[in-house]
Amino acid sequence: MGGRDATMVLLDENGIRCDGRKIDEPRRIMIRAGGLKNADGSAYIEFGDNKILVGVFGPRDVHPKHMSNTDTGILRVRYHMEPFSVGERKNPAPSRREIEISKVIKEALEPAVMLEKFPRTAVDVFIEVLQADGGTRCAALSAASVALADAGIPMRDMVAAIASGKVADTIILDVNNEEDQAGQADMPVGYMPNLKKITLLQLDGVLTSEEYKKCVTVGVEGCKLVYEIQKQALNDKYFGKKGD
Amino acid sequence: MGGRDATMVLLDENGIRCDGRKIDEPRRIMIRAGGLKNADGSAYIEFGDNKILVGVFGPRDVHPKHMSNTDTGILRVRYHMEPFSVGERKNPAPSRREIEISKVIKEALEPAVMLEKFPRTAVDVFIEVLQADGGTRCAALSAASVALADAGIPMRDMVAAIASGKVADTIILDVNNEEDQAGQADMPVGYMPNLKKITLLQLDGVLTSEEYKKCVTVGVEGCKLVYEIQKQALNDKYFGKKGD
Amino acid sequence: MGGRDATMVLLDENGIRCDGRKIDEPRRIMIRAGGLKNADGSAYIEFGDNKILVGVFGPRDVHPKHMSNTDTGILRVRYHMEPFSVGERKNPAPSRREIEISKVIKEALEPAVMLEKFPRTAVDVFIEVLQADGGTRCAALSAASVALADAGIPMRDMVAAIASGKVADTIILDVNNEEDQAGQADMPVGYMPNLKKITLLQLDGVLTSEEYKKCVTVGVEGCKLVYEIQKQALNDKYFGKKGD
Amino acid sequence: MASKTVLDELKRTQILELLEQGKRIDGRAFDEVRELVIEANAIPKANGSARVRLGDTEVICGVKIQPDRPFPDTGDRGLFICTAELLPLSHPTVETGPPQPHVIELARVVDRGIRESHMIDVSELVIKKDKSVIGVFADNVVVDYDGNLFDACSYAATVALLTSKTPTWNWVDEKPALVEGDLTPLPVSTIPVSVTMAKIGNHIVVDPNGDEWASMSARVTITTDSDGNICALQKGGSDGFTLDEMVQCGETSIRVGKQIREKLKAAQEGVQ
Amino acid sequence: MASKTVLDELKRTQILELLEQGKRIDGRAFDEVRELVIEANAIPKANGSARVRLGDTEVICGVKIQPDRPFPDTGDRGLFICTAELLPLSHPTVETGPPQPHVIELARVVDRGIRESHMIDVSELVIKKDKSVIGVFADNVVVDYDGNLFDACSYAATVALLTSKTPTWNWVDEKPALVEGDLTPLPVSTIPVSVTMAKIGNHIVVDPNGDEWASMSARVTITTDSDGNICALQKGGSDGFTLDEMVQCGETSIRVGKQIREKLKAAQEGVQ
Amino acid sequence: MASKTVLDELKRTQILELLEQGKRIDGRAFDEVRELVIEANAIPKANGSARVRLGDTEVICGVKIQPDRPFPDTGDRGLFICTAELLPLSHPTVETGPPQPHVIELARVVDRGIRESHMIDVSELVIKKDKSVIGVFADNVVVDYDGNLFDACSYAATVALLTSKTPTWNWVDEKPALVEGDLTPLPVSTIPVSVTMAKIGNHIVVDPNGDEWASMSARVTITTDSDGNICALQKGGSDGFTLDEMVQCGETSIRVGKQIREKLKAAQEGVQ
Repeated sequence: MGGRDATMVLLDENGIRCDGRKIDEPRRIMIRAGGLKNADGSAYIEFGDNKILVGVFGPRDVHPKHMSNTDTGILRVRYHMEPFSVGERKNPAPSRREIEISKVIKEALEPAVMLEKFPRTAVDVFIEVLQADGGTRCAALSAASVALADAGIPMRDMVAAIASGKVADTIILDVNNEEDQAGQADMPVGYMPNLKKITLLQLDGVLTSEEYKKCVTVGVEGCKLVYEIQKQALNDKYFGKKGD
Repeated sequence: MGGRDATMVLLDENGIRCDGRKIDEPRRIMIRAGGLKNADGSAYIEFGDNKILVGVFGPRDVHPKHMSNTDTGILRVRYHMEPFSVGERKNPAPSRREIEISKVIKEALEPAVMLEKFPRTAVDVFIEVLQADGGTRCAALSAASVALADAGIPMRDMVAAIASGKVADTIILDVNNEEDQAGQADMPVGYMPNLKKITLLQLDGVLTSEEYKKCVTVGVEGCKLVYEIQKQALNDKYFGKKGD
Repeated sequence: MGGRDATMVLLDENGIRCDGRKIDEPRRIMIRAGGLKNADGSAYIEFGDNKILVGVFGPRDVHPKHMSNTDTGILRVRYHMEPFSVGERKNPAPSRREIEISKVIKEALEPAVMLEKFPRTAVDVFIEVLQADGGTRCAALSAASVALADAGIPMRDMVAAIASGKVADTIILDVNNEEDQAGQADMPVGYMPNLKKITLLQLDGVLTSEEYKKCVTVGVEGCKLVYEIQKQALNDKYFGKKGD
Repeated sequence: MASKTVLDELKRTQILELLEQGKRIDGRAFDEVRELVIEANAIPKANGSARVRLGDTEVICGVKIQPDRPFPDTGDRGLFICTAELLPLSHPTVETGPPQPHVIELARVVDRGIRESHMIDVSELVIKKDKSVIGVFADNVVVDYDGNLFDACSYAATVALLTSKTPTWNWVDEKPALVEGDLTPLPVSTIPVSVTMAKIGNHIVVDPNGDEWASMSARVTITTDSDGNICALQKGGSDGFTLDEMVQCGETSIRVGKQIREKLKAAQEGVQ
Repeated sequence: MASKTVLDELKRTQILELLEQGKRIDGRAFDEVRELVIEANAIPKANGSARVRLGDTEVICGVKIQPDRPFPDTGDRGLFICTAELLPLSHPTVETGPPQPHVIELARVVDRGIRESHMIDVSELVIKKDKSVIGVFADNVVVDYDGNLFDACSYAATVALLTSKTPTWNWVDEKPALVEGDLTPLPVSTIPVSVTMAKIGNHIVVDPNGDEWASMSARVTITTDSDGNICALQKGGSDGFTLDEMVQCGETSIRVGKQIREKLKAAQEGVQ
Repeated sequence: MASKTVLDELKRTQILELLEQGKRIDGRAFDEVRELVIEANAIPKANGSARVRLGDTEVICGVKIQPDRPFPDTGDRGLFICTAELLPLSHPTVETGPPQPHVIELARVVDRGIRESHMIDVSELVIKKDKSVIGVFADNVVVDYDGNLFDACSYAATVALLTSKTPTWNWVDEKPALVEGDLTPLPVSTIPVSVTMAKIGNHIVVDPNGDEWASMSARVTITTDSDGNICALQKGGSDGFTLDEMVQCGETSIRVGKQIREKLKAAQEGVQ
């Protein structure tokens, strides 16, 4: 990002963004709980043009044994992009970026999952990015929470996630791909609305102290919107009219 | 093979092929049973210009233990080409092609070996292609059968192998390297003559339904020729005049 | 080294070398015992412009268990160069050269360490080349001996090391980087002065039988000089005035 | 998918007993393929794509088309590469890490079936001879496993290729330069269809599901082209076939392949 | 550094009890950084270097500057890459082999903090547009571990970059040609400072040492630039922060960052 | 080959007792090399090759000669690379997978022995300076193991190189173009011979067989050239040599090397 491109009009005089959204308006979000036959739990999210599938297995035995913990269960997360999910074909081998995001998402989910109820076992979360469009880690984290709930894993809360950011000197909600490339800052936020805890936070880009404060606040508010959609997805599957 | 070269005269008006053979004539085949000191069994084959060495170890313990099977022995096969065995020097790391051929040969040998007699153990077959000239997998499979017999592994039958194929719209026996490159189809066949079972079959190239039938049949007949040479090799070592 | 460059004046008419040294004069050598907090023993050496850090852990348990030996302890050595230690940035992955040198240093240290006193355990020696200037393996070996002593590992003797070599048809002591590149032969020597045993010896470059004899002898004599500096380093730490 | 437990053994016995009575465990005829649901263009940002559900086996294929360097000896031809991967969410036994032999075989058999049919005319995929060609990458990912990945991946890749839109590149300043908006279909000459048959006891069934896959002793995958010719074949598994069985499998693959080909065409036409 | 033993638990209890009384285990104030000792130019043959001791954590950074090929789409910019490695002599639990996720995160967070501050103006690091650019590699190696590697590596890399001398290359005969003796500083526009804070119980402490690191439930690393702006942030650990805590951490990072920045400048000036 | 069992211990005791009586376990004199059988041109399709049997140790070396890119700083020289691999059929303890340190050492010592003798004049192996040079790859594979791989591989590589036929390439259209039929020998200036000696107890024996290899405490491999000079040396094993022993080993290597060199020459002449 050393050298962001500023030629694109990211925000017009009416406060309308390059994809027609208002500054506090998220992209279209659709979450479906379930869907996979073999996984113990699963979810599918479309978040703007992001398309992400999450499968959960567990709690299950850990091999090799010495990787397990006698006091608590462990959470394992793999974030993975398909070769065809991005502009130029991605090499199938896991990149350093994917390994870091896997770790960040794992640590964002851990506060939500009651791992202490499953000593010696592991819960595996497999995230597959089918189509990427900026903000995959937030969309993935939101879907992973639903997939864990779908798998019946006891949870304290769900983690909802969305990015805030800065374009044209304005703090906005839900940074899309063009805004991430050409904008001034991108701040992915993961938040547990019931427990009022930020469990994922990253920032790339320059913010003043005041902007930083506003950016976190906008992100947290955005997470509350996502949270409602997550709950609806579970509702639709378990109590809804449309059978899945 | 998308784009076979058709400039070479693969079959002349007298039915003679580019290396002087008739359409149903195999290349020169020489098999020697034994030869290696450390291996439990071994064989060496020259099949046209192919030169292949096979060593067998086992039945022996499996490490790690969990790879073994309490009900039956397991067969492990490694097909490997030396860096100097082909036209351009081959990278020493195992290629995807070598991994696939290892698996195909393993599954071609399994029906022949009485693995149920050696529960919890493994038999290892190591195939080393010293010089390649088209048809290495068939030559390797034929030699591996002899090496397994030389190691005293109980067998139901031996697998004999040879490729049939199509050049100049004619079904032929024993495809050589030029015919594989410039011809129309290559069909490696592995066959157990006593049990009358095809245990290896692959095809690259286009055949009509009738040609397909003929090609399989020609391949099976060719395997019977190879089988005689395999038996002779064992005969020479164990009952023959020339001591080895 | 096929093609050594001979344009540089490596030895002038007064017997003075390209860096001002006499033919039997080593570069400046400074060894410090200890220095690292977490390692069980450590040493730092500056040998000319070489800067090398060595840390020792152990005796400690071996994982996986089957790598241990019920009769004796094992010594494990890793020689590793930092990316910034050489002229062109080095790829961080271990090179074949580093793996070979690790083995050579390990075998040079083994005769000095009373491994039989620590059955089932391992002593780990980690060598980090921070800045390289020709002769790293000898400097590393000398520092490793001090680090082992600093860790309190029982030893029969220390191994001192230095390279002899041939430039301008003359046998010299302590080959520097330019002499290694442009000279005629480089012979790293590791020696235990009390036990009178050569434990490391390598040679690249052409020597007559007589030169060979002289070169080994010069190297062994040089090791005795290094040995005094090693002893002084331990003396300084354990009995010296300056506390470390 | 390789482990054999007591439950597997019981299932296998049940499957065999039913086959003796001429029945399959899910009620299909021996030569009947499971329900095949195809969603073309499932990944709109890829150059081509398809999501295929064959029974409960589900595969997504995305095609990427981009300039690439030719191989040294084939500077007059584009590249075609087809891969396959089992995602770990597709089954509890799938492991991450370097691909295992059975996954390598899967990818290579799917690739060869399409390649040997000459479906894609790679001679038309040249930007500048010897310098730059067009690479076509068809990557399959398995998202749900219930047997017979060979055919599911093959159908997904074929539909993804049939519906792919290829950009145009000119050769400008010793580099390929994208011509905006100029999209054409891939040069397709035939539609390959792979048909996999499993041998269980002495019976041969088409399109084995997961339970049948675990119970079979051998299998064969045969690919046919639009002319009804056989263009690729791969035998697998730890048993053999008789010559007659192999000949019969060839005929079955032609007959069943014809039915499937109509479905692939329909999926292609659905997005045009 | 990840294993939890009974001793770790006792230490954790002790740390928590002290924090309840407003005290840290090593006597520091909650927002107090450990003693910071910086030796610039520790590796004279590198283009730039620094040895940094932050309490008992010690890191060496060496900078290598050399011609490189640009990425295809950014032929008008040089390369900046910052890495980090835990040497096995830095702690008994460090393993050799491919880098583990926590080391990859360390390297990427240190890299991003410097990159996002736009410290190095990579647009000035071009030898020949699209053909050859200057690559700047800042490689950190950890030689002694006592917690908070993020900040120690960041300071080491920053000082190594501040004191780097860049050779000059001309474009001659389609190759970069070194101009002997012509050394200039890197084009530096700001000095980024990373400040890491750990949450232990409900307390937040700056620059956690090894014992505190093992006891924390969550952490955040915030990088600020010379203008006092925040330019990078990374939350880690298995717990969360409240919104208020996060805002407060931002303010702390600006205040503490200012103090550290003076020390980095002093180290730079010491070698000039 | 590294595991020590009770049987190994008994064998070691027996070997030592015999050595005390001036005898070796297979009846050889201390400085006597095992029977050396050399078949040059064993792999006719390679550019050069040899199969060498040294006692019951058997090695095959194939040489491939092909155009390659030069290293950036040595555009006026061809490449020479010699490798060695232990095939798993050579001994029950050999494992497949990435090469272990002792195999890497084997390859590097064999390579250095030939390289440092300047056997191949790489300055003659240039097609177009800085653009294209000739690469000579001598790959050894061990097919049967009975100790002393250093010498067996070295002899196989040397004979393979001595009997190699090099094609000719011209520089046409910025590419190397093969000149059909124009084959010449490699530019050879000397014949290096490696001699390996093992220390068992206080005795030093030449060309240790497998049992002696397992019983030795240290070893040294010394390579001499046609002028009787020493050009490479590698000490190995977990013990040391006295200065006198090392000097003596040097003399032995010259004397024994001379005998072996005649056999390598004979093998070369046998195929001409």
